[in-house]
Amino acid sequence: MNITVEIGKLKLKNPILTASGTFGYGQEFEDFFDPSILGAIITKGTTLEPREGNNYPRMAETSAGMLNAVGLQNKGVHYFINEILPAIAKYQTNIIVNVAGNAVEDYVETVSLLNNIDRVDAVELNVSCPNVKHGGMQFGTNYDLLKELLQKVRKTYNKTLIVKLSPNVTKIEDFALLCQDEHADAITVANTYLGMAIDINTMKTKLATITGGLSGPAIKPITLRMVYQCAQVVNIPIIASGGIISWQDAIEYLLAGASAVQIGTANFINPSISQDILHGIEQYLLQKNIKNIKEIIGAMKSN
Amino acid sequence: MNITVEIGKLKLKNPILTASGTFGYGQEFEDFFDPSILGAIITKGTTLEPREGNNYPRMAETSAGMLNAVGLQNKGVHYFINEILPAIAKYQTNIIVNVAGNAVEDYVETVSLLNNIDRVDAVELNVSCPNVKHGGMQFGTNYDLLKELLQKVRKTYNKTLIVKLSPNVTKIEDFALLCQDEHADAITVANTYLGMAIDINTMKTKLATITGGLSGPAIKPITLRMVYQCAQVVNIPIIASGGIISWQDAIEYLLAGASAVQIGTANFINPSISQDILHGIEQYLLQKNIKNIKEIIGAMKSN
Amino acid sequence: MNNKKIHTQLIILDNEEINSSHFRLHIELPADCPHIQPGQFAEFYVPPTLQSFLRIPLSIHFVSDKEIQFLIQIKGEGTQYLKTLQKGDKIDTILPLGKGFTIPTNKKVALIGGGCGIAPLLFLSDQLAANNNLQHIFLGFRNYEQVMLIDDFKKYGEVIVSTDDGSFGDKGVITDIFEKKLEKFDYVYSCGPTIMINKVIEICKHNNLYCEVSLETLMGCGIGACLCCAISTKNGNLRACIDGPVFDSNLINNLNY
Amino acid sequence: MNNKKIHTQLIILDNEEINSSHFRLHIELPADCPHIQPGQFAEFYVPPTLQSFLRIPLSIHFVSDKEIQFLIQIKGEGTQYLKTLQKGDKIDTILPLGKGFTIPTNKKVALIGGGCGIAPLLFLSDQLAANNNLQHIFLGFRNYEQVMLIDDFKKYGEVIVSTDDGSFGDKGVITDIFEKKLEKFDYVYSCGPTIMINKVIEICKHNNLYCEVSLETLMGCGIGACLCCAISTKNGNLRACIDGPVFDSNLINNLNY
Ligand SMILES: Cc1cc2nc3c(=O)[nH]c(=O)nc-3n(C[C@H](O)[C@H](O)[C@H](O)COP(=O)(O)OP(=O)(O)OC[C@H]3O[C@@H](n4cnc5c(N)ncnc54)[C@H](O)[C@@H]3O)c2cc1C
Ligand SMILES: Cc1cc2nc3c(=O)[nH]c(=O)nc-3n(C[C@H](O)[C@H](O)[C@H](O)COP(=O)(O)OP(=O)(O)OC[C@H]3O[C@@H](n4cnc5c(N)ncnc54)[C@H](O)[C@@H]3O)c2cc1C
Ligand SMILES: Cc1cc2nc3c(=O)[nH]c(=O)nc-3n(C[C@H](O)[C@H](O)[C@H](O)COP(=O)(O)O)c2cc1C
Ligand SMILES: Cc1cc2nc3c(=O)[nH]c(=O)nc-3n(C[C@H](O)[C@H](O)[C@H](O)COP(=O)(O)O)c2cc1C
Ligand code: FES
Ligand code: FES
Repeated sequence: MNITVEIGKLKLKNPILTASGTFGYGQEFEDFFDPSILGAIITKGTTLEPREGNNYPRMAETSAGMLNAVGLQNKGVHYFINEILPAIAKYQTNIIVNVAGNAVEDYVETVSLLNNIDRVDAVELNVSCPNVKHGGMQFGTNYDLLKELLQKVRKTYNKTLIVKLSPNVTKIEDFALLCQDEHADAITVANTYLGMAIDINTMKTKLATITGGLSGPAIKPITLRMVYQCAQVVNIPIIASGGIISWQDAIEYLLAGASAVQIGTANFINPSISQDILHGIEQYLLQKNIKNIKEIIGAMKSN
Repeated sequence: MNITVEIGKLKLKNPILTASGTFGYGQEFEDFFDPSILGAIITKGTTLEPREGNNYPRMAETSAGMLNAVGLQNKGVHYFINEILPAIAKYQTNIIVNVAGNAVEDYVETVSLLNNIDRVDAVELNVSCPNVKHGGMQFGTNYDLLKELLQKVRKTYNKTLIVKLSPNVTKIEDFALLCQDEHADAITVANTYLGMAIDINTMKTKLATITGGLSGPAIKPITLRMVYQCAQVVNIPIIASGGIISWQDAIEYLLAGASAVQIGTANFINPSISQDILHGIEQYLLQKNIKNIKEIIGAMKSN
Repeated sequence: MNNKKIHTQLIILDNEEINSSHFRLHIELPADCPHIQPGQFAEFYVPPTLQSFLRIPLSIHFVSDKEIQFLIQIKGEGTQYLKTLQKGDKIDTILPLGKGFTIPTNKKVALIGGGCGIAPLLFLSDQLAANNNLQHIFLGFRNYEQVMLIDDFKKYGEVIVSTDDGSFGDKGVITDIFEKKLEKFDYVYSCGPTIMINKVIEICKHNNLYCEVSLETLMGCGIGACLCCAISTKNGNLRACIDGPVFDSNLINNLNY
Repeated sequence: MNNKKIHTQLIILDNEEINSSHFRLHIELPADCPHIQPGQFAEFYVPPTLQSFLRIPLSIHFVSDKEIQFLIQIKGEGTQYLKTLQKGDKIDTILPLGKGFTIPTNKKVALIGGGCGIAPLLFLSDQLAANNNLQHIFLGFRNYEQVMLIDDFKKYGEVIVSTDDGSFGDKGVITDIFEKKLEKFDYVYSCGPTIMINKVIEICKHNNLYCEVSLETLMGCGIGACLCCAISTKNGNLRACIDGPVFDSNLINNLNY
């Protein structure tokens, strides 16, 4: 059985990735399973300068989902390169750095630093973080801004470039096409949905930032639809991210046209879920007698 | 305790409405509670001509939600006026007709017919149905189309006009402001989210129409955020619709700025839920010693 | 006649295992229970999971003066939950829903059931017997392991059983057996998989027999409010939950789900 | 020393009712259990509901050679579910998580607990006793009905109890009592409501006492991956679940949640 997939210049031994911000740097999960079995690890959102993130409270539980407003807390790209990367370089899998920024220049400087680092196999451009005042989602919801960003980043970064789109838009296909036109190697569909929750006893918002990003099974039907829509218009690979908690969910995304999937919030409920999902997919292919996983990518039929 | 609210020229005895397409015409619920206790009943989407709706299958269950692709099956506005309305006129509450159409002219003709019918207290313009090929969501996601529609409808229809917005947009505030500028009396935020689901055994879509509308608790955090955003920019009343299954959910929406709420999918799980939610709200106000429900509308504080 | 629907908590009297994938719930008949027709159904509330959160529609399998019974096949999380219910537990129920079968008097009738589709036929059979009808009961199952409730049906008429693999009764699909043993039935009733229903409808049309079929669809509400349960008929799309689930087969366009 | 985390199904040995809103779960100590420090916690999986679907963090209340105990206050659906667990049931658990309290030897120490915040203090007290420390244990409750586990603590040191309304022990908040009875403690440990923690930190700072506090925050993952559990400290935002939940109080900026 062949379950390898290609994302740009990357060969993934399997289509299971862990989503940015939900898997730390892999180390937190070492007691539960070996991150080396993954197709790739995607790091927490990384910015040029260190960031403290938002005030507490940063999360709230919702029906089949959670809101988060972490706000890109991280120690900056230099710390990542010098302190974190050496510790995780041992994983025998691809390391993808999720990059965020306030301004186009931040992104460009960050990716240019990463461009020279061997062990960083790809960059996932986060233009869709709903939890920071400046930067983040503004790029992912504004066609012209995104275009400018992509052009400058693409000039600077030669390795595999993945763009993580925002689902908070009217027509995600337009953004997908833009990424393809501007030579991104792949797109991730999608980040979290802007949402909120209120504590009716205190009458206060549950998040310090008022709004935050909704993730988890609740959003799966919407993101699945977006993956399907994007798959109808672009040729570059699509990486799905949204509400996957079982191998069945992962298969749905592959059938809708995703070449790989990211496991996000589910890591919090079962830290070895990625391993379970990987095995579930293998079983499914075996049972359906499918020799190559590529046969099911985009294989969905109409009713 | 005063729990009346005003929506345009309408006085509602309380802010509990039933959402279009989820409450039939009220008759289906008579065995469970008296629809007269409601602030208003909103009818199934009504079109100029009768419609057969979409093919089966029309629904799929998802995590804390459901997808539907009913596709505006209804017997047309004439049948509504002549056959259905006389049977439900007995309810001592407001009757709001949800109106949908293919083209601007359909909407205009439909509302002009309803304008003369005494017992129809208001129209909710459905510009956001994701389940029909032509009409529906195209208006709710296209600013210029919506503007034209609103101008023509407003000229024809003199009574209370509510516009039900689509949540499938980048910036719902823009659409809310447009409605206010074009003299709509209120907005409903929001209709369902375009979503999909796949049966991994048959590899087919679960809905005959491929995509459908996602409703239920899953979407509440997103629609709540949209209600809050709209409340920051418009002065006309906002009616919330999205995932309300408890009085607590309803209170969240009121705190975020909604003047009234619609109970939708929850009717399927508990047919007398509207009554329970009404009582729950009364208890909450009593316990908090709030004399007038208007005191909590938009009263949310930051954290 | 009281034909209101009630929404109430009912008490489980017994949970009877039938075979590895089927069980029968015995539920206390509520004091204020409206009249129930064979072919009507109930909607049960089960605790929501990440897989599902709507109610579960189940045909009324049998009604006595003390209890209502349901014959249930384990499919997903909802029916799995029902399987865990025990004597004394309560279940939130709405019933009776939909339109049932016509019950004639002194006629010759055939019942054709497949798999768990035999569920509504037992109460139908009971009521047909009470009205003095002569019954030929055709029951089809996949194999011996799946055969169930033959003795329950034998009380009411002649029972013909088939299995797809011949491990019990006649070999073959039950519609073939039915076609072979065709008589001039006044009424034919059927419930089961779509493919079986389509075949029964075809046979009856061809032989000019009046036939009523009970149809299962996905249901959003079960009470006529959501229009999710559309059945394509000669009179346009009708609602399985309130215009059915029992329909005159002449009305039905070919079922393609 | 094995300080790995394990993710496993544990067996309930007993579910002990403490009062109307609290209970104590006794869980079998797994064979491969890593070393557990007082102040560490576990994450329990409970079936998702429409209200919640993440794990539930609970402090380790006591560890013996046979079992691990948890003292639990019923709050929402998750803790309600835990309340229904019975001997023989299994619970999906990740443990031990986080950094615990420092255990000195031959010192004079004070423990200040409020309400269910006494949970981690019992195991702490046990380990402090094992290391020959002299303990003053201050426990505050809302009223007589809420007072619990006094006898469990009496084994380890002098116990001072207060209730807000004076219905048991001294009258007043426990931090006031602590302040009055202040001595030159080498170590002060505290766990309880935010308002209490802030007060303990203030008193210790003012009196130059070394203090460790256990902090509860909302947690997404409990293992350091999500950054939802931010604690504002002199060293920037730290994670309660992995850099804590026990912190040197000098590090902590005023808690404002
Ligand atoms: C009017 C009516 C009467 C019924 N009577 C009976 C009965 O007497 N005994 C019985 O065992 N079952 C009956 N069913 C089917 C029963 O409702 C489903 O099997 C049940 O809802 C499955 O729920 P679940 O959560 O266990 O499985 P799910 O996880 O919800 O579904 C498992 C599988 O069953 C299919 N399914 C789900 N709901 C339905 C449905 N409403 N109709 C058909 N297929 C469905 C799904 O497509 C899926 O493939 C009836 C259905 C209807 C509409
Ligand atoms: C490290 C740590 C140790 C803890 N130890 C204990 C313990 O030993 N005994 C005990 O009874 N409780 C303890 N808690 C609190 C416990 O986790 C919550 O009470 C529990 O998660 C509530 O779950 P629920 O589903 O019952 O209620 P929910 O419906 O989830 O919440 C009910 C209320 O509790 C609050 N709450 C929910 N989760 C937390 C949380 N993680 N921290 C603080 N408040 C919360 C909510 O804001 C809400 O107001 C601890 C929390 C942490 C972070
Ligand atoms: C706590 C948390 C932190 C996240 N941080 C980031 C981030 O730093 N960068 C990013 O691109 N996405 C981030 N995300 C989004 C996830 O990577 C993922 O795209 C999203 O949660 C949807 O997938 P899920 O439903 O499987 O979680 C975060 C999500 C969560 C829940
Ligand atoms: C089965 C079904 C049919 C619906 N039909 C209509 C409709 O005809 N017109 C309309 O404006 N909205 C329709 N809706 C949307 C609801 O009125 C409501 O806005 C939406 O479901 C979100 O609310 P909820 O989550 O409370 O259900 C329908 C929803 C469902 C589930
Ligand atoms: S199931 Fe809702 S109308 Fe039939
Ligand atoms: S709870 Fe996730 S990092 Fe602490």
